[in-house]
Amino acid sequence: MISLTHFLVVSACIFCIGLYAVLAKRNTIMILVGIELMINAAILNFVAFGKYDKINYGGQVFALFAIVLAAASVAVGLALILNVYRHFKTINPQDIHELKD
Amino acid sequence: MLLPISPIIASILVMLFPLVASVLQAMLGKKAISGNMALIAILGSTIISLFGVFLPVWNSTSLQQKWEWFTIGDHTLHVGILVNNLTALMQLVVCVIALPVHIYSRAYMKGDSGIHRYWMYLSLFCFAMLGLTVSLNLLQLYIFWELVGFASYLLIGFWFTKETAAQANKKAFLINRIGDLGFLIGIALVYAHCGTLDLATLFNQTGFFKDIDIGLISSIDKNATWVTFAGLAFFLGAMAKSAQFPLHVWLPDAMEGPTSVSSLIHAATMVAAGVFLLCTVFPLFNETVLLIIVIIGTLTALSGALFALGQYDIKKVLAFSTISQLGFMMVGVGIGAWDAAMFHLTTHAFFKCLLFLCAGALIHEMTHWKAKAQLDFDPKDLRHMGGLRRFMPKTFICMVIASLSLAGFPSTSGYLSKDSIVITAYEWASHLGGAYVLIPILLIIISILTAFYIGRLILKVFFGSFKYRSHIKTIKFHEAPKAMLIPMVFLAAASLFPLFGLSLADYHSSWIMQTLDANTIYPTQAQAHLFIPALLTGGAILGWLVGWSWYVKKKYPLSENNRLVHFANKQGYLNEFNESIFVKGTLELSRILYIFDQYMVDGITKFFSWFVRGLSAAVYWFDKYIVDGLVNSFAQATYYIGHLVRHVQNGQLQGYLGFALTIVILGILYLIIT
Amino acid sequence: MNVSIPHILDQIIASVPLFKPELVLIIGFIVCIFTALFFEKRWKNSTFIACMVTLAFSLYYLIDQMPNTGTGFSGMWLVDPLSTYARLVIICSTLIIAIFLQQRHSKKNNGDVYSILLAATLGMHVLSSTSNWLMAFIGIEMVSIASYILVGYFSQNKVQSEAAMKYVLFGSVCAAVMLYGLSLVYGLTGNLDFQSAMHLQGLMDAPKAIITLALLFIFVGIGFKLSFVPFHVWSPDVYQGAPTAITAFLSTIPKVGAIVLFARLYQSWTSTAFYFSELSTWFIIGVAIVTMLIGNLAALRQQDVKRMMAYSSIGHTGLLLMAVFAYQDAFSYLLFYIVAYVVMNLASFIFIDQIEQQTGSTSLLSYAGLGKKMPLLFTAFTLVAVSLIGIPPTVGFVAKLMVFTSTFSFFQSSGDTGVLVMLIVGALTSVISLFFYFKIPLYAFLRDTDQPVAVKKQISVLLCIAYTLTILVILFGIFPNWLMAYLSTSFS
Amino acid sequence: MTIESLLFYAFACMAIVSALLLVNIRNTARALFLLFIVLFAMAGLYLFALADFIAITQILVYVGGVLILLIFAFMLSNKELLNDLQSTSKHFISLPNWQALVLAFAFLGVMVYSYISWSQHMPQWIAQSEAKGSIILPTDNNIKALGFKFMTQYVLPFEIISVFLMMALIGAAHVSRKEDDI
Amino acid sequence: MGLLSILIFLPLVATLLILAIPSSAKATYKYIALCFTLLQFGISLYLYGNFDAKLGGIEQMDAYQYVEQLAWIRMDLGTVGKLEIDYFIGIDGISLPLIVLSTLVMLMSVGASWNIDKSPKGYFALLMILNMAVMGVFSALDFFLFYVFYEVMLLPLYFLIGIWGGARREYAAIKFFIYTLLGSVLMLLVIVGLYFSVINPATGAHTFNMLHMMNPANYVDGSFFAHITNYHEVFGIPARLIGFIVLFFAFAIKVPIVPLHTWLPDAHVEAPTPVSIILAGVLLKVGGYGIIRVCYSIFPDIAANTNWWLALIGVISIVYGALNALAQKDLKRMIAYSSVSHMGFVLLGIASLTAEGLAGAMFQMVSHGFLSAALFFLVGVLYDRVHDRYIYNFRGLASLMPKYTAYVAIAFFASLGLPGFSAFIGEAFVIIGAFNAESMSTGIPRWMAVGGSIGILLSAAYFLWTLQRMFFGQTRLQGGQAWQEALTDLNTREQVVLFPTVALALLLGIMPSLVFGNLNASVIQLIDLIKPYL
Repeated sequence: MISLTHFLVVSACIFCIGLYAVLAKRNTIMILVGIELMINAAILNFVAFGKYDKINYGGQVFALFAIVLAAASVAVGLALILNVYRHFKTINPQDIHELKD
Repeated sequence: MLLPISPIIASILVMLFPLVASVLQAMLGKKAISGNMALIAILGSTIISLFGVFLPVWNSTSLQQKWEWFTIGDHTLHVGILVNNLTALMQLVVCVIALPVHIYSRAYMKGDSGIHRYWMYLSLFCFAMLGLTVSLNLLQLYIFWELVGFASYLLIGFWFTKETAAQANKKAFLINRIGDLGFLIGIALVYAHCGTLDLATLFNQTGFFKDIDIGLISSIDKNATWVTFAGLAFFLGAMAKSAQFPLHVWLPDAMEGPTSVSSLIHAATMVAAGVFLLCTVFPLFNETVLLIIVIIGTLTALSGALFALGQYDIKKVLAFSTISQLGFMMVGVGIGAWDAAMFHLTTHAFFKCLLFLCAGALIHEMTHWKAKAQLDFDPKDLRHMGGLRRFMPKTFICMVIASLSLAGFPSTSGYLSKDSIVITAYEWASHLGGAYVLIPILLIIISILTAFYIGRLILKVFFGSFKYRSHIKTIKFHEAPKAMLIPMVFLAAASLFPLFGLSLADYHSSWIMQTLDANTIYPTQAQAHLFIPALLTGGAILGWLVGWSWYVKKKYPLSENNRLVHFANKQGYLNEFNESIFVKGTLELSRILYIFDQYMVDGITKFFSWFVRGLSAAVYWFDKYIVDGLVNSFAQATYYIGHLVRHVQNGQLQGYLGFALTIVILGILYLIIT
Repeated sequence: MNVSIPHILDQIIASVPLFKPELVLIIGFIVCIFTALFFEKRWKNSTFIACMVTLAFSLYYLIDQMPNTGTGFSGMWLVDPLSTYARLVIICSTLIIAIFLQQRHSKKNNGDVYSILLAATLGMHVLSSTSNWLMAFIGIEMVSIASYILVGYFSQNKVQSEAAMKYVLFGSVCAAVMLYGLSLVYGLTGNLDFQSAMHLQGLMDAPKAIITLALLFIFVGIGFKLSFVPFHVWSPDVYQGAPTAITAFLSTIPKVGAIVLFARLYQSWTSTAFYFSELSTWFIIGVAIVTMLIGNLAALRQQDVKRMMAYSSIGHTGLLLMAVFAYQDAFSYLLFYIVAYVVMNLASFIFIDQIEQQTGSTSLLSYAGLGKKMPLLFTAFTLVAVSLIGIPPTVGFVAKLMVFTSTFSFFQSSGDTGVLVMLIVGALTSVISLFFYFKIPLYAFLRDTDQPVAVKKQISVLLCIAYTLTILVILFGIFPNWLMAYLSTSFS
Repeated sequence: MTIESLLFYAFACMAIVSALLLVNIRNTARALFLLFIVLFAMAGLYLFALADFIAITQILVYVGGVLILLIFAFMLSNKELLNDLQSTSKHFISLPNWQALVLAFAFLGVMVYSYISWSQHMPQWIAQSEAKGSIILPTDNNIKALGFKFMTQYVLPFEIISVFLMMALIGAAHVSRKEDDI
Repeated sequence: MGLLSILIFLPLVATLLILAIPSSAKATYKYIALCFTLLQFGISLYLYGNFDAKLGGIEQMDAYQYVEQLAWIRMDLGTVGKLEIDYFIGIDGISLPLIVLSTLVMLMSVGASWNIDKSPKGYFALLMILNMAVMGVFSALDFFLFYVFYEVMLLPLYFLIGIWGGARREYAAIKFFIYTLLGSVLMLLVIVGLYFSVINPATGAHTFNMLHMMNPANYVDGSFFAHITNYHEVFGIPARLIGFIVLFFAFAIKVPIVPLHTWLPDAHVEAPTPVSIILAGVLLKVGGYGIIRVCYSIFPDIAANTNWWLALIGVISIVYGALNALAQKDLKRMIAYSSVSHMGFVLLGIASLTAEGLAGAMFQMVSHGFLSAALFFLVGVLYDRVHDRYIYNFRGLASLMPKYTAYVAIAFFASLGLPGFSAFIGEAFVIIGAFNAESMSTGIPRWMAVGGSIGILLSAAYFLWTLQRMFFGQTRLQGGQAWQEALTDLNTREQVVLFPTVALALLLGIMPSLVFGNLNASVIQLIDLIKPYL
């Protein structure tokens, strides 16, 4: 039997890696990838906890919804990134700073 | 009852006539240049004052009437009229002085472009001064008190295009303001402790001033600190108005006004208001305050006399003389002989007014002559005059009478009143003993000095020879016109003793002294009545002789040549030498003191005004850069923080994320650790 | 499967009446997609009309539903007066936004925008009428993604696409973090209904470290939606970059849903005296203070009106948080503040847009001297600005007063110094806000310009709406009880 | 150590290591390939939590949908971009951005610390579920249960998510249209 | 609708009328404004004439006159309780003189606005709104209502200064606004606090009614501003003290006191003449009125304990303002600083807590109201002609403009407290009251009274200096011949505006009972309210 903590630690690792990708990568698509990693970490948590929730299936249901939501947001995000590329000819977030104080 | 109206109504009428005249003239503006209105008003006032107020009231009855003015809290203030010996006398004096001055002014001010203002101001002044005399309420008194100051301001600055006049009236008003503050503080203290400002309630001035211990004031501990302060505050008020040292600096400058104004306001009436005030609130003073009054009075008298010695401007001599005489009156109040002070006030009003009017006549003629002769000199300067008695004999006679009166020559009114002060001072001093004796001694010296400087003036102006003799043949020098001479003659007559009493020498028998008669606690000393007048008269004559030899015979001791001649001619060399050293020393002292006065006392005034200006500039700097600067820098700091906040907003997406998440992790760490 | 299926289905069908307005929205959404596909080419405004009709029907059913309260769909759907009124506000403002979009972006092929708008409205409805984390998260994501799309929808230029990109990435990260936090909360409680006793019990038992982590992660997501500090950074860029109509949308409606959700959450979480309750309380106080300060201070230096309004709405978020903080069981003034806020913001964005149409710029500098040319517009704009500052006799003042009032009553009963500091900061920041709000009349009336601006005289529907809103701002300012009586009678 | 835990560790290691590689690699194409591995490994981990349907969905939706979408997007954003990104990758592994690294480690530290502190003190509801036996067993028919739940208890979110997906679809389609369409 | 309401809302009608009339008929605006202000003045005189001077007011509801009370806002806030806001207006002896003053000053300012030609529509509309707010502030008895009117005053002023002002108008306008708003938002917090501390004894609900706030019996036990027993403390300071200080701060900005005065010179200098008139004539009075009506009446216990400090601030303001005025080279700035000094007397008088001081302070407010209005008008006359106010640029104006000089001299002397004019009564009674304070043991030492009287001296200094510098001497002007021609004497309109103020100054100086009569009962009432705490 794998203890909950195992799952949690793995999810923490994945989450932080995703976080690092979000913060450090100089490529917008990679930022999206990082977000996907973070969402996956959360899903891992949900399913890990969901094992104990047979009555409501809350964890697994939430995990499923999360996957769908993540997919949709990736779709929209990619569309917008493509849009940005059309205007800026780059997807490096550091070069996209028309709007600032 | 000489007039079918009560003295209260009469005294109100006396006040109102000039007010109506003033308002009418203000409304008419330039159309009212004749001064008839003012003249009629003051004539009416004089008549009513004499027959309707003075005669019924004097030595017989005392009346008061009050009307509710307004209520503050539980206290109701009244306005009212108080007619008693003191106020009726004062009112009459003002009227009687004002009338000749009005007549005189018609000639003197003729042709001035601002004459309509002159009459308006003059009437305003008369109203204020007459109102001041009969006020029942201290606050009411204060109002008139300031109003006379205001009228004086207007009149000093009558020729406002003259820079010096504009400066002088400002100075006069400001220095008077200092005194006014004192007065106001005094009022406030009295109000705070007695709850009323009604003179009748305070001092119970129903009849004579003798019963000073009947009113509300009797229930007060006279040695309380506040009484001292209140007394000093009132005295401060009187000091400024009556030009007491060191607040006298405004008076010589005030001579920038027309001479007729100087005679009325700055010699006879307004400046005496301080003395009048002190007499009115006399019961309030305790020993300490009275002593201070004496000291200041003596100091003023001395300094005034000394300064008068060295002046060349005829009006300034008279101005310092006024200061000196006011000092005498103050001493009179201070020693408790306020009756003597009032007496001197009355006599002084006549002869000093006359002196000024004569001086005015001289200046008037000098100016005219100067204009005709197309010369350029200061018509007020003594050094340009001389030998004028031949051209203006009537003026000469009038002026001599006034001068004798000032010098305290027997048979003049001045002799009586001055003696009364000096003798009483002597009695007072001998009663107290010790260093107090210094006061009468000083007073005697001052009297002699007075005789000397007024003699100097007369001699310089009327004797000797006219400086511009060469011109005199082509252009005639006139006697003063009739309109000016009549008032002068009238005043000259009033400067002689008969007006005040039948006795030539005994001031006690004069009617003013008999009626007012302050209760003095010290015994009279018969011998003083003898030797002091003798001393004074003798001194005066001596002074004139010296003056004669110096100014008429041109044996001026300071001139190198003449002194050698003296040295050769006189046997009593030592005597002469001593005298010249003494006299010269006095003169030198006078000069030095005048310089001191100009540069120190007046300098202090100037320094003070400079200091206040500097302070105000500094305060403004502080306000602009520190107070406001603080506000502005606070605003700027807010702005700058706003700027700092914007640093986060650098447009970098990952920067934003990093910022937000850093805060989150810091928050988590903080919360976990605590 | 111990519960019989027919029974459950009966329950679901019984719940449907509570869901009617949303049902209308869903149907309208589909209709809009079809009209956009098939009729848009022939009849330009067909989608718009469909959208309006949908909203109108939804509004009708909402009003119809007014007295009803209850829960449905196995506790997923919660209808109470708060949610009803919040949805009312949402629908009404969506109507205005729809008109705004139609007026501004009526070119062909833009029909889809209305269906997205309707979807967003649905998302907000979900947010405002649920106490279930699953629904809440779906609602948040729905609103977020609809907003991303709306911002990037027109993408006419660089800034718009940049704004959309920043928005989507920042939002997704925040959503991911929140999701992670939700997973932890789920782990702690085993229950997704944050009002349920089991949920609270789980939170009470949890150790400090993990609960801190979970709660703060959740607040990240909500913070993004409400744009309070430090999750406000996206909003100036996005507000500035987005088309004005969309900015008007962003600054008002999503906040309504989010604040209602947050209010419910806060209410249930602070009903106990455990660590997580204190944490929430301190969090909200601290964040409210910092948000008010930062929002108003940063706005001082702005030269772009839209950007300035972004900071202004950040500042108002602080006040909204204060309202939430003081929200105990009477939320009428929370709603009042929301209404006031929505009315003011919509009006000001319409004004900004109108000026932008005339001058082609949203820079404050371009406002110089316009006051004389458009006196009515700028007078109204100034009145709205006055209301935003919170000066009587405007609705902004009454709203602020009520927030202060309720916060003060809280302070008086608790004596907590932090609350007092919050009050004082709230008061002081409204002074600071004066500086930047009054730049508008300052430039418009007090400055003169060299360049003559040709102003076209036109009466547009939008302006009429804006003027109506301005009148409302004043009317509700003088007679707040007209609105308040309406809001509160149904609660008592 | 049972086979189960060994497998778990293997999947966990695979996920973490490839995720690490993923974020440190320069080449985007390779990174996306690594993502595939990560997601696959994650799906494996879900299985250990007895969430078989989730695992399948993960592979279907993510690997079959999202990843393909990402690669498409990557391809669509034209060739210059590809070259641009590749040309900068002088090194196989890029140097980390230290602030991001610090932040990520801080988060990791806090999370791991709190999980470990939590492990002594598992939530009551889990214990109650264990006691009541209401935990999912490997033998349970998860898919059926889920399907039932979706149509009953979770019918509302299910409905709404359909609208949501539709909206996302339309929106994404609209936004990614070519410029000349707009 | 009572007379008082008509008085308040007449200007609103005027505003609507002005807005309704198209700009082509812009000449009518000023006549409309004039008509309405005249009407208002008439109403205020009627109020004055029918005022029962025996009724005290202050905290006694039934002693107020022309009272109107309507339920305005009733809101149920759940646990917070019911919000009870009334449209509650009425006047007592404190507000009556100020209302009459305000209508007069408004009339003057309309008279001074005759030559406004820069968008007159907006100008007169704003002026009328300001007018309404001012009337409202002086008659409101509900704190909420008071606050609403108080704030509404700001906006028109901001625009009046900002649009029709001088060169640095933006700075001045925003500075004015910020200062006042800073005070008022903090005041809002105290209002809220008071609201929670006070209940209406009749209904048991919390209330904004100021009169209820003045009665200690209405305070809820243990509430934030509860009376002496079991009071709250914030940072170790009693809550009531804080409340008092905050309210005082808000009103002190308006008065203004040093060091919160710096908005005043800027606002005055930049404001157009009519606005300066209103600022000096009415708005500063709002501060003094607020201190009496709000600070002192609601917090009598604190007032009795803090009056030493207040008096000190008053004295500092007097001397500091006067010194600043002395240093000014801009005529308008000088008068602005003189306002600071003169309003210091108001504070000193109020702080003296004696009937004399309080009545003097009220009198000083009234007197300063129209005198400063006259002064600013006179500056405006000069500025209209040559667009310069620099004192050193003028010399010997008396020969050139004799009537003008006469008015200036009268106004100056009246302001510097020449007896016979109204300012004297005010200042003298403030000083007397301050002296009296020691006898009444209200805690004001005498040196403060003396310090205050130094202000009288200094005021004479700067006024006389200006008079001498600008008007006396030989005519010498910076602008040469052009100025000489431009500087014509007063015209009829200007005289019509000026004469009544001068006459009034004289009238009130001679018959102060015109003001004191109606004031006295209220002042005694206020003293009685405070006395128990001394």
